[in-house]
Amino acid sequence: MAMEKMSIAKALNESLRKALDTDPKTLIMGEDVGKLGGVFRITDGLQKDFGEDRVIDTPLAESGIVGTAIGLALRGYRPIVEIQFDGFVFPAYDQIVTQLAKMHARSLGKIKLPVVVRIPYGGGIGAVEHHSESPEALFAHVAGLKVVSPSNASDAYWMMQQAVQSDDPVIFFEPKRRYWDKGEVDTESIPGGLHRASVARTGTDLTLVAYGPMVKVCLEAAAAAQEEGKSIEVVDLRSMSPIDFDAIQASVEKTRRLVVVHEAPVFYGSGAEIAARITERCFYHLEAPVLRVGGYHVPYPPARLEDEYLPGLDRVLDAVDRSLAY
Amino acid sequence: MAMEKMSIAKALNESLRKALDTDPKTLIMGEDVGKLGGVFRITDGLQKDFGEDRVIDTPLAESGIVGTAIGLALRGYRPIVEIQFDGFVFPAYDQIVTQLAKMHARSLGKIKLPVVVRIPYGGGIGAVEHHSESPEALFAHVAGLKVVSPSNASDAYWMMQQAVQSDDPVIFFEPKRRYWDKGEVDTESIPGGLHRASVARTGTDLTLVAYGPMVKVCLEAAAAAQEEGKSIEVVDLRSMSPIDFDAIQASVEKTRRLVVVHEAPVFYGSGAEIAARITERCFYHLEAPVLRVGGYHVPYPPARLEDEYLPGLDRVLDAVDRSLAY
Amino acid sequence: MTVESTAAARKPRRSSKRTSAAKTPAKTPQSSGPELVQLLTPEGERIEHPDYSIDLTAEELRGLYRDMVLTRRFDAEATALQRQGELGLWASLLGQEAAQIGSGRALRDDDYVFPTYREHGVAWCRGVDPTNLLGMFRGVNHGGWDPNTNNFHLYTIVIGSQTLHATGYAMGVAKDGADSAVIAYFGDGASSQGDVAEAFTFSAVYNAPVVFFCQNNQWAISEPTEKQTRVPLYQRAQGFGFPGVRVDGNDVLACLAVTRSALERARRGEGPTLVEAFTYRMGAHTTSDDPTKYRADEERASWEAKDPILRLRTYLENEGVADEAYFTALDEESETLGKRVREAVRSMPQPDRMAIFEHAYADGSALVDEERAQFAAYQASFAEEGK
Amino acid sequence: MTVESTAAARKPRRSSKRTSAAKTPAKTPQSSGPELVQLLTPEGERIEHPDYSIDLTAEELRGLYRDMVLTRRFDAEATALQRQGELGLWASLLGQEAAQIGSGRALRDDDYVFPTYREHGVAWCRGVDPTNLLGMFRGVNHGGWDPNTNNFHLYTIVIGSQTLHATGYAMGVAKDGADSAVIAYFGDGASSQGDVAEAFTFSAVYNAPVVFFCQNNQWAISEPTEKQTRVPLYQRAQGFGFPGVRVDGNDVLACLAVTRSALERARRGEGPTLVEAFTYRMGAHTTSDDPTKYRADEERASWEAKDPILRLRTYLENEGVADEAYFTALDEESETLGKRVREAVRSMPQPDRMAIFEHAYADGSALVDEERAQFAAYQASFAEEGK
Ligand SMILES: Cc1ncc(C[n+]2csc(CCOP(=O)(O)OP(=O)(O)O)c2C)c(N)n1
Ligand SMILES: Cc1ncc(C[n+]2csc(CCOP(=O)(O)OP(=O)(O)O)c2C)c(N)n1
Ligand SMILES: [Mg+2]
Ligand SMILES: [Mg+2]
Repeated sequence: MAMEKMSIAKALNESLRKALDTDPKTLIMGEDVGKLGGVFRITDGLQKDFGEDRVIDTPLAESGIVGTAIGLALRGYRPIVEIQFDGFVFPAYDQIVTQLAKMHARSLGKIKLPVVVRIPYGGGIGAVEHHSESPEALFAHVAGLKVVSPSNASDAYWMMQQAVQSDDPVIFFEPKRRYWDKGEVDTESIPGGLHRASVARTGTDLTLVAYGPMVKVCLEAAAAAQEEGKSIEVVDLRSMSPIDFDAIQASVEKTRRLVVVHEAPVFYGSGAEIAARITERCFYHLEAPVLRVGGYHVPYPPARLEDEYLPGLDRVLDAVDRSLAY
Repeated sequence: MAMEKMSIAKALNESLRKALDTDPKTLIMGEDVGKLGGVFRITDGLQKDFGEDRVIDTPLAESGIVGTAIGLALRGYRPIVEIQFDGFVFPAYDQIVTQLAKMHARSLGKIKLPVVVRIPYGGGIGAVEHHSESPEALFAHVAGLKVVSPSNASDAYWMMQQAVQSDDPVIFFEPKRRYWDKGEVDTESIPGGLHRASVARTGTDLTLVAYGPMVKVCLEAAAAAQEEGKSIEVVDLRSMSPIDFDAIQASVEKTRRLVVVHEAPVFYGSGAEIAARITERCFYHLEAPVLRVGGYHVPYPPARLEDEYLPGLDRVLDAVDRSLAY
Repeated sequence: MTVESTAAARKPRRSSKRTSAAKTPAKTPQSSGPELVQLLTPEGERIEHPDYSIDLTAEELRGLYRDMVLTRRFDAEATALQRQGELGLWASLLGQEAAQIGSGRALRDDDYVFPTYREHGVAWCRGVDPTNLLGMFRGVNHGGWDPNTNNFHLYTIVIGSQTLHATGYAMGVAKDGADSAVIAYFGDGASSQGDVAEAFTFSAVYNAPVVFFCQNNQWAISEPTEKQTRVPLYQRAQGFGFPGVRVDGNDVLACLAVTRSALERARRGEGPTLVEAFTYRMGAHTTSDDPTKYRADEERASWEAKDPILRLRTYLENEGVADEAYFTALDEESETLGKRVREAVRSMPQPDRMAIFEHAYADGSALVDEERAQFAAYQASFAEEGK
Repeated sequence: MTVESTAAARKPRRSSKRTSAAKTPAKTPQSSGPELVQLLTPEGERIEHPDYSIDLTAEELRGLYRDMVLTRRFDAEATALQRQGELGLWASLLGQEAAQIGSGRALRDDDYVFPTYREHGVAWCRGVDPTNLLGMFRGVNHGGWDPNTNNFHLYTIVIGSQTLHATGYAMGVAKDGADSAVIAYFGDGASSQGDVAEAFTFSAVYNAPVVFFCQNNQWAISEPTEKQTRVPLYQRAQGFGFPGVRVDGNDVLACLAVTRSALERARRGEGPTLVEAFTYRMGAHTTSDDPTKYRADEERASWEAKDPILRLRTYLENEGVADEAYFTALDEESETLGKRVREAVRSMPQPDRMAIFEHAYADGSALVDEERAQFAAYQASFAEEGK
């Protein structure tokens, strides 16, 4: 066993390093991923060790990055693409949605595109516009893509390994404000499937479902609720597409109450899909409607207002109380 | 009163003509909208009558079309943009999501962008790939946009008038396979607000919610159910963002059962948002979980399979039966 | 220092009424002239060009002729099949045979092709069975061939996207140290897409072995080339740092020579080239289109005199490279092809409904599995009901 | 005919090992040389250029100097404020003062500007109160000024997008029959974005009165210009059918002259021009960036000798256009500006939390209204609890 305490950023870096080391066909591409190591230093040192041919600084054009990654994948490479910030993935949206997502199906399975698109996402870092968004639903709705997000260092390490090994394109959302949070990583044994949810805390009175940056908030909310005698189960979704509904259902059949928490706007967000499907699956089990805590239907606000905008402990607990009041 | 029977295509054409006639600042822009009148002939004859300066054939570049429309709106124009098919809106997605949607908010209300983006959408016309998609959820999730779709000629006429008059950007989804369906249009009196749902058929046992091309299917399903003694209410949503939840709630409080129908994939689709919110609002009224009928989580299939893929009468009735069985 | 474009002489007149100036951008120069590489005139006369020479055997010449004739025959059959309701749509290449066969025959087996939706002639050169091309137009699939069998990618409908795939593929070729080349086809309309410009940028920066082959057939559905550019398209490459060349797209010899040269340049590690094949879309954009709405008959008529097949036939006849017997045999071969295609299309099976759920994911998906099972159960319910 | 780019002489050597060729695209030529328009040398010497002349009064010259000095002072203050935690981020224009003041002072009041996020000097020329620029960097808003007050659009962060807005705006100007012009700023990195190419295409096709002003400051964060192009950027315009010109971006006189000429061309209805201002980003990309990770100190040092302010000062002194008293007074004015900015930033109020729900829609939204009400009720619940 190789247990090591590291930050999410370091875990990603180590995982990418391992991918480059293991398979000569893996590549890293993106803006500033080379000498700089990316604006978050996730690719730090990789160009130095693997060369400019494997860790590629690209022109400033996201459609070009994803489009050429597709071409490289067609040639047998396994590109890992970095999009610098959530808000800058949209120039590549066409290539992702119309090409990357569909090529396996349209070729009747002849073509596989093992491309990973890494996107640091979410708020909480006091950034300017376009640097704090959570666009995961815009990818999860699209068939052909898989969409995941780790919440801790171990998942960051292993889910990246699994994403790189996946023969399907994976949109890999990295919780940027948690990059420096540390956790234990066992670099030798895989904790679970890429699309399995995991129970981050067990409880009996209510289930909180969250992913990425919101798992921490939910764990804190659960701890706070514990002090008031409420036993909250926290499910870390890990995968927004597909969704591990079985795991959520199992939890809700026990707790009979569900609150879904994400940073993305609630309207048409992942909470809607979870609420709809779990309500269908657990109609006779639910004591309360599935409640959702998330962003509002407004553009992400300026930094000095983000603490008001982002779901925090209090808003989660407020929803917990509302659910328990049914 | 000026009652006239016309197709949806004709109603849109008349409505655009009226917009060009009334306000010299309105413009039509897009690929092939000039002499050809668009591939669906929605802008037929307009360039002839209003000139190349008002009805503008653009270069083949959707980002450029929307991006320059934004610039024209900043200069005081009111551009009505045509995207040739649903599957070709994605090159413009960045301009729509990061620029068009946000500019009013980021300018603290100083800038208004009255741009209408017309998109013929949906399947059922036997087309090749990328010509049959229903991407409305990908726009409805984005704050700053309004997203609507008419289901009949009268709404086509009036909703287009209202969209053009709106000071917010409107994504206007046109149900392409219904273009040639005819209906009465009263060109003198406005039937209702742009974002109001309307009850297309009254009933007492179950509510069907649909929009655009699926309204017709739902009306047919309701008629068929009637023969089996089931009284179905059909709500034509008309606006996918915002959603007239009050109207749906009112219907569901009466019928206690809800099925949402759309062509778009169910996963993360508009049905999820409706199910989640209506379940929250009507938790004690619902006798059955909100059921959803829609596309599967696969790329839109080739034409010879689309009848299997698209929700039709039978699949709607199947869901109706499942709901009533609770 | 100002770099005046070569179009500077044609810049719009100064005008205080600026609206009118804005309405009338300079016209794209038409056809011929010194900037157009031509080796075979419309009259079938063989001419020399200082930069491009070609020396073909009689057999090779006949081969090119045969390719063009069979491609045209296949194309006509597909158009007919659409009219008969056997295909939902067809995008005819009529008039563009020389551009496609010339460039297609310049390729080596290990080269890789990224077509649009109209490259039936290139597909032919690659050895893709023409009946395979019809699946997507019949609506039974989105592309019926394995791209890696003939190094011929699936048709791409989203305009311009494939130029980036080609560039990425070429970057991979270079990484592998191989000396293959890649060719990306696109149209005059496509030249306006941001993706194409990005492909130019990436290919130049990485010096990728790719040839951008633009078939300027003068029209993007109803829009003439003037709506896309005010200078000749081949000039676009220059500002990205690689050469552009305009070739007579109805001259199969010139298309072959120019493409071959560009491919060799790519193989030598000198990076991308843009080839603009100046040609004409003789038919409608697709069978859904009605060109009488937007273009004059005379224009089409003027291009008939430049027909790519006729001029090569004249040359073959004049040079005695092919005789009457050859042409008769070819006619028969054409009819056989037409018949084979007709029969193949008519016997294409209706795909199984469960195929909807296949191939969305390579590694499978729990969600799709669930939907598949529900769909199967739903279908089974009809069987039970005896429907 | 092949159009070889002017970079042809620098094409990579033939190589059988293609990977290495792909790794080393030709280098972008650096600075100066005959292609660079210069009117004032780094040594402060006034020189003539055949195509661009300029004749400024002493007051105008002092004005340009003052603009640059105050802009630099403001920029330094903002950098300091960021270090003090008053701003979340700052994107310094240090080194680019001449490019911005020269082009900014070429504009008429009725012209319209579309900046990126670094055009503090242009904002200054437009009369936008510099403190207004700081709101977004402090995180109190996304842009604190009314674009129509000074015809200066909000800063745009999504690289390249604003070039299309500028083009559309210019199309509108032309439609109105006005003789205003529009200027779009963007960087060397931005030149790779598809949107910029599409802006070139649209502006050329519609002959829109727009000037594309590219500040090539040699870096896009950590990437040198070679990662974006292998030929000088000003050449990009040519293939779209309009002129491109490279100007010494550290020479305020040349920037003024070249931009003025491009704007006049636009006003005359002759369409777009690309101006590449060859300059250098003296500081970090933003205050979050650490350039020591990717560039050598010597490079920056070599550009210090080309400082835009120093060379104009030398010229003013040599020509006797400004005396010691003038410079001293200007120093004082600078300090006053710094102080005013400091105070203004520190006293910017924390925005009200309910502002989150303002302005998402011009016509309002039932959904936002509902969310606003819920949020207000939620906040009120704390008040009740006495929190
Ligand atoms: C992104 C995108 N926008 C619009 C279309 C619709 N469309 C299909 S073909 C076409 C014209 C293409 O013209 P050109 O590139 O000249 O190719 P040609 O058809 O002449 O071969 C258009 C607008 C599309 N397929 N993709
Ligand atoms: C679409 C997009 N992608 C990436 C970024 C992140 N980013 C911000 S500035 C920058 C570099 C810009 O370089 P350049 O255009 O040369 O302008 P400069 O910063 O040098 O003024 C990058 C990559 C962005 N803002 N937008
Ligand atoms: Mg064309
Ligand atoms: Mg730069």
